[in-house]
Amino acid sequence: MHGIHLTIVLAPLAAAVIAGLFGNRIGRAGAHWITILAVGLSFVLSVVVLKHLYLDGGQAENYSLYTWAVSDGLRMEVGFLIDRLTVLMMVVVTFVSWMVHIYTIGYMHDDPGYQRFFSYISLFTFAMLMLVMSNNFLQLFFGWEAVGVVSYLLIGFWFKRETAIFANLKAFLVNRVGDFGFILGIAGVVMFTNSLDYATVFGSANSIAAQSVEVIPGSPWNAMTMICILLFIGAMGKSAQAPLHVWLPDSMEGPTPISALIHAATMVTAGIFMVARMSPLFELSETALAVVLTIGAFTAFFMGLLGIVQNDIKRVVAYSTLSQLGYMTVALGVSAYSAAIFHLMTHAFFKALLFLGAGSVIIAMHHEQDIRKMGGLRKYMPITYWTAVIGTLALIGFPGSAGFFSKDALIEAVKDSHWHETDLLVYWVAYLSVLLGVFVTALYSFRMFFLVFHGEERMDKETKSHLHETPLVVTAPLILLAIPSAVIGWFTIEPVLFGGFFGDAIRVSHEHDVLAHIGETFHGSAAFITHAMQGPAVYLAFAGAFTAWFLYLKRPDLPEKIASRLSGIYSLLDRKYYFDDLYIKGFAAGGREIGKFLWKKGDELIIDGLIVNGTARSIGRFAGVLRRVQTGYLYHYAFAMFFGVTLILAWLLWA
Amino acid sequence: MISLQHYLTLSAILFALSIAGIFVNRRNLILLLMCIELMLLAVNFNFIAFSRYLGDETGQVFVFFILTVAAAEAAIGLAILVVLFRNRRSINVQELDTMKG
Amino acid sequence: MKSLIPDFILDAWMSVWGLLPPLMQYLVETTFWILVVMISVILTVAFTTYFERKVIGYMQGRIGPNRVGPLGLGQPFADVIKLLIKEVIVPQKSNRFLFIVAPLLTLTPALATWAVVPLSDTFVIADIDAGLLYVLSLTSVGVYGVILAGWATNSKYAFLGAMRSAAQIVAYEIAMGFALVGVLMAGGSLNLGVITEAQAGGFSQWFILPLLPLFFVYLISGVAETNRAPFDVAEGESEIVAGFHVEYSGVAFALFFLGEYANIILISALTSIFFLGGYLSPFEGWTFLGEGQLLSFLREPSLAWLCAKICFFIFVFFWLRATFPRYRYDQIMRLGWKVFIPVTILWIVVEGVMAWMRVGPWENLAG
Amino acid sequence: MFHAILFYLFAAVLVGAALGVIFSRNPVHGVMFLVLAFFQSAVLWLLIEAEFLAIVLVLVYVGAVMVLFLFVVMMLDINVEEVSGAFTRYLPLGVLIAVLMVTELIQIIWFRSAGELTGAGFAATPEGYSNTKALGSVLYTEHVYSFEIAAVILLLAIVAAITLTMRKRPGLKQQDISAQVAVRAVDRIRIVKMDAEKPDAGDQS
Repeated sequence: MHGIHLTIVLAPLAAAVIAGLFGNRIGRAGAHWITILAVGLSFVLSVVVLKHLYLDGGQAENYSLYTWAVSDGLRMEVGFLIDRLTVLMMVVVTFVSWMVHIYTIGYMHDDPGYQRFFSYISLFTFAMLMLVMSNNFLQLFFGWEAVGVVSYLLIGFWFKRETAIFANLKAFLVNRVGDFGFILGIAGVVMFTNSLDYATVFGSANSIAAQSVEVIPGSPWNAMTMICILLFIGAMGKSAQAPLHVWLPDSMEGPTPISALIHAATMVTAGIFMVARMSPLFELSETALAVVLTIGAFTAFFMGLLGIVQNDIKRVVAYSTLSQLGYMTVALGVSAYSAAIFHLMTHAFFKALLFLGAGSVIIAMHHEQDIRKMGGLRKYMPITYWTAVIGTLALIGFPGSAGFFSKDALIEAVKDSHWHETDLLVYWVAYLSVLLGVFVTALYSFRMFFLVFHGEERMDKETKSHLHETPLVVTAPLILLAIPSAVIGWFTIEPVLFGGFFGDAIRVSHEHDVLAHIGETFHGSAAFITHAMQGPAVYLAFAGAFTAWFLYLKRPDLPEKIASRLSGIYSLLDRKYYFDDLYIKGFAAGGREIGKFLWKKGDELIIDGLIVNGTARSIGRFAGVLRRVQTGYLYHYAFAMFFGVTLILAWLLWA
Repeated sequence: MISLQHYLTLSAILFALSIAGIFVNRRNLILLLMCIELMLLAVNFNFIAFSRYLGDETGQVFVFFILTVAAAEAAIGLAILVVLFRNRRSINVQELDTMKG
Repeated sequence: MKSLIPDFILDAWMSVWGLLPPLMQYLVETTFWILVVMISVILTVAFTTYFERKVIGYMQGRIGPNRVGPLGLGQPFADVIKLLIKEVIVPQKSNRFLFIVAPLLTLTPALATWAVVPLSDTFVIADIDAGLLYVLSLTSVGVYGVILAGWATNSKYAFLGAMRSAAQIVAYEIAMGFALVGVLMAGGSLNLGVITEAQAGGFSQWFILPLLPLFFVYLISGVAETNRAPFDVAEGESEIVAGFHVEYSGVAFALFFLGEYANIILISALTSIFFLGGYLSPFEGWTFLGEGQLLSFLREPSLAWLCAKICFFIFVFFWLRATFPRYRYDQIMRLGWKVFIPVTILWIVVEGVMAWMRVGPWENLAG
Repeated sequence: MFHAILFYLFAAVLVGAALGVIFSRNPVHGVMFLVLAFFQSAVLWLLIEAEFLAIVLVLVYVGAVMVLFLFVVMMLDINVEEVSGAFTRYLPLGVLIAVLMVTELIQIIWFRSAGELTGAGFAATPEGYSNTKALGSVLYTEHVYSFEIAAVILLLAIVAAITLTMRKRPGLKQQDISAQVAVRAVDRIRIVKMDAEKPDAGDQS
């Protein structure tokens, strides 16, 4: 099995190296063949591992491959922890990645950086696999940063575009904030356990929870709360939770396959995965869970609202991603880790599908991304249209679709969560956010859907004359992704959520175990649908879809009027709650001002002027005086030396 | 009875004499070199006397290395001297002031 | 001995001797033996001059000295007397003190070295551990006489000769030293007596066999050290008249002469000790010739063996002189620096390998 | 007693020789005095049974270093008068510092450390002790790396001294042995093959 694990990880790396370093040698076809084969191999092997663990009842494996360094008892290792949580992520990552690889052939067809692109996404696959397969914090951090680097490279893939450079820098900087928290969290773990290994750390979780730290003197904090919140700050950065979400919409500057792979399906879910992986720690800190829940709820609802006013097709999907990530975080907050991972999985499929669908539209529209200039594409692009239907339905949680199962289970979990007993404020904030979020989701999803595929054709003549369905390499992944988007929920909800699929991989304390509570009334997928029809969520989704139909197909003049009537709210949404302004004009500009002050006054005046040059000048003056002592005659020096020795001796003797 | 102090005193006298020599013969480079050799000899005296006094051979090993280094120093010093003389026709220290600022 | 000296004289001597303090006894005894060795060496020198003239005479088809005494045996004494009564001329612009001291400086080290030479298995004046180093350091001191003589004379010929000689001696001393490194590796000691004993066991055990190249290097370096033909460019009659001793006459010249021949004998003795087992008999352990009294003395180590070996090497010195033309100066230097030193270093490496493989004198090497 | 007499005798000569080194007008005399000083030192070292170093001192210094000095002194045509001008001007200063230093050092040696060093004789060596052997066993075990470095330093000195003083004199005739040995007949003589001269038909007419 170890060989298989290693192959899964290293095949994409090898392909990335070959495609990256010898791209010109092997040509465009060579680059895409080698990477696609490598990632395909990874996928197939991941499925083998899944089968081994799930169907054959194999044991989870935790082993270290290589000890990189041992410092003061702290072992820094490279190792794999392959349990069901990991293997699920592996399958999702490799599958989506594989689809994206294939899709890229069509999407990037004319791009000069073709080989480079394949190298990057293959490298990304490697990094992501390292992240999910790690059995220790160090390797987790490596994968964490590696995916960040590749994300940075890919957002700025078209590095001649100024906006792309701005976006990748923004992503990089915002992620630094999160990573700062993350590495502090890891440092906290090391401080309390002197180990980086998951198993060791989880084993001593209770002892951490029993300790407290005083960062600010006089106010002791629970050590576990501090560690968990710090780790979650890392997750916020990577999974784009408010207020560290600002980079994700801008990252749409990157090529669409990247948006699908990295900024929807895999990398941004790393934070979710990480928190789920750390469930033994988070379970021990009520406060940390409350923070997670609140942040998630906020992101889920308010980021969804932003989606309504966006006009860029990819940005709409991006905001929906933010919102869905918020949903997952909410699930984490109510200790329904399995539900979070389940939603992560289904989301990976349908969001990748939606992105790739958007990409397909963009290809057809000759890289026009504004949905106001589209419309009525249904008859030109039937395959894209139908896959988009499936994706949108899955996203809004239409009964029976993959998204329905995950989202509805999630909402159920929030509704029944233990917060009802412990903290009503948090409970209602979270519950209302996810419920209203359903409406919002349906609204923006169908707004986009209708504007793109239905209604009048608003594009110009030139574009219109060229409209046609995209080639097979583009549509095939759409179809392949549409299938799981439609049906995977039906088959997997039972084992994943209620069948104890994850086993020991996720640890939930008994009083938090909301899923077990729901599981008692679960009687199969069909019954689940029936049950869900009695709740408000489905109707809210329908209401949202209806509203979208009414506003954008029936009365297309209404949105304008509403916008002008509610101009305050509209501009608030349009400016994305002024987060960007706050960051750019506030933090960044303020930072620049501070830097400028330190540069002018601190560096130039004090350090350069006073200390460095001042020292030099005073030494120069002093030396000018001393110079007269230096005659250049050897015997003068010898005389001084011996005279000095004699004096020292005399002082020692007679003083 | 000859004791450690006798040897140390002899060494001190030798050392002081070599210092006086450096001052007195301050213009002749060769004599300067010879005075330095004499100084090293005084140092060696101390090493050997202490080595024998303490019954530890390390001091004598040190003398061995001093002899080695002094031999190297003399060879290079004299080579420099010869080149110097060849170029300037003089070994008067007072005239060797091209580096004087 | 007993039979030669009457008992009462011996008794009287012993009682007087017993009265002396032990330190005085030691001083007297040592001085006595030093005198014995010195006088024998000087006498040997005298007869060596005669020997040289005879040998070269015969090699050149002449008879050699034959007028003074029977077979000309009185010739050395006649020469000595002649030199002693001649006037010592000191050149006017010379450095008078150094001019006088220089010949003494050549002779002294040559004689002083004999202190550590084991003349038989029981007799050596000073049995010191660093004997080999002592030999090396004293031979290196010998160069002072030559240099000072040349410089003090204040003559161009003398000075040139001195410089040549000094450079030559210094050059060959290195090869010599390296050759001796080989010897001390084989002997495992710096003590000449121990080195000699290490060659015990008959001819086959002598160091000349495993150290043959070093033997030749040492012998030839010895010839060069003593400024003998064919390395006698320091004197070089045809070029610089007589080299460093061009202005010397009378007793001063006699001292130089003495020093040169003393050095010849010394080099011969040292060569015998280092490579031919010194006072050891070549027939040691050859019992198959019979255990008889008659032949047993041939198997015993004795002074006679050493003398025989010394005589042989002295003969070699003269033989060389009569046979070879003089080297050119640059050839001498080339031979010393570029041939002998590499050869010795190489052979030291070979010796290291031999010691590692436990062959030759290292058969019984422990560890 | 006997040792003491020898010590004072040789020490006196040593100090005398050192004075000679300093005050001799003639550098050659200075060198000879220095040689004498080294000899005396060697004897003094022998007195405290440091025989190996004593002999090495003679071998290295007297046998090699001082010969080098002598060479240089003799071959450089140093104007003795010029160099030892202003000789006496600095004499008082030099003597003052020397006297001061000796006074101080003697104070330290004899009075300051009286408690620890009074009558500090030298430890008697055990029976069968060989200074050479003891030194060797320390040198080649504990200090073997230092020993290697010393060897490298000497090599460096050789190279440095040669490179400093080496110069190519124009017009100096030198033998190149390898070129002589490697010479071949073809290099010395060129045999030219040519047809015999035929009387030209035109000439006859």
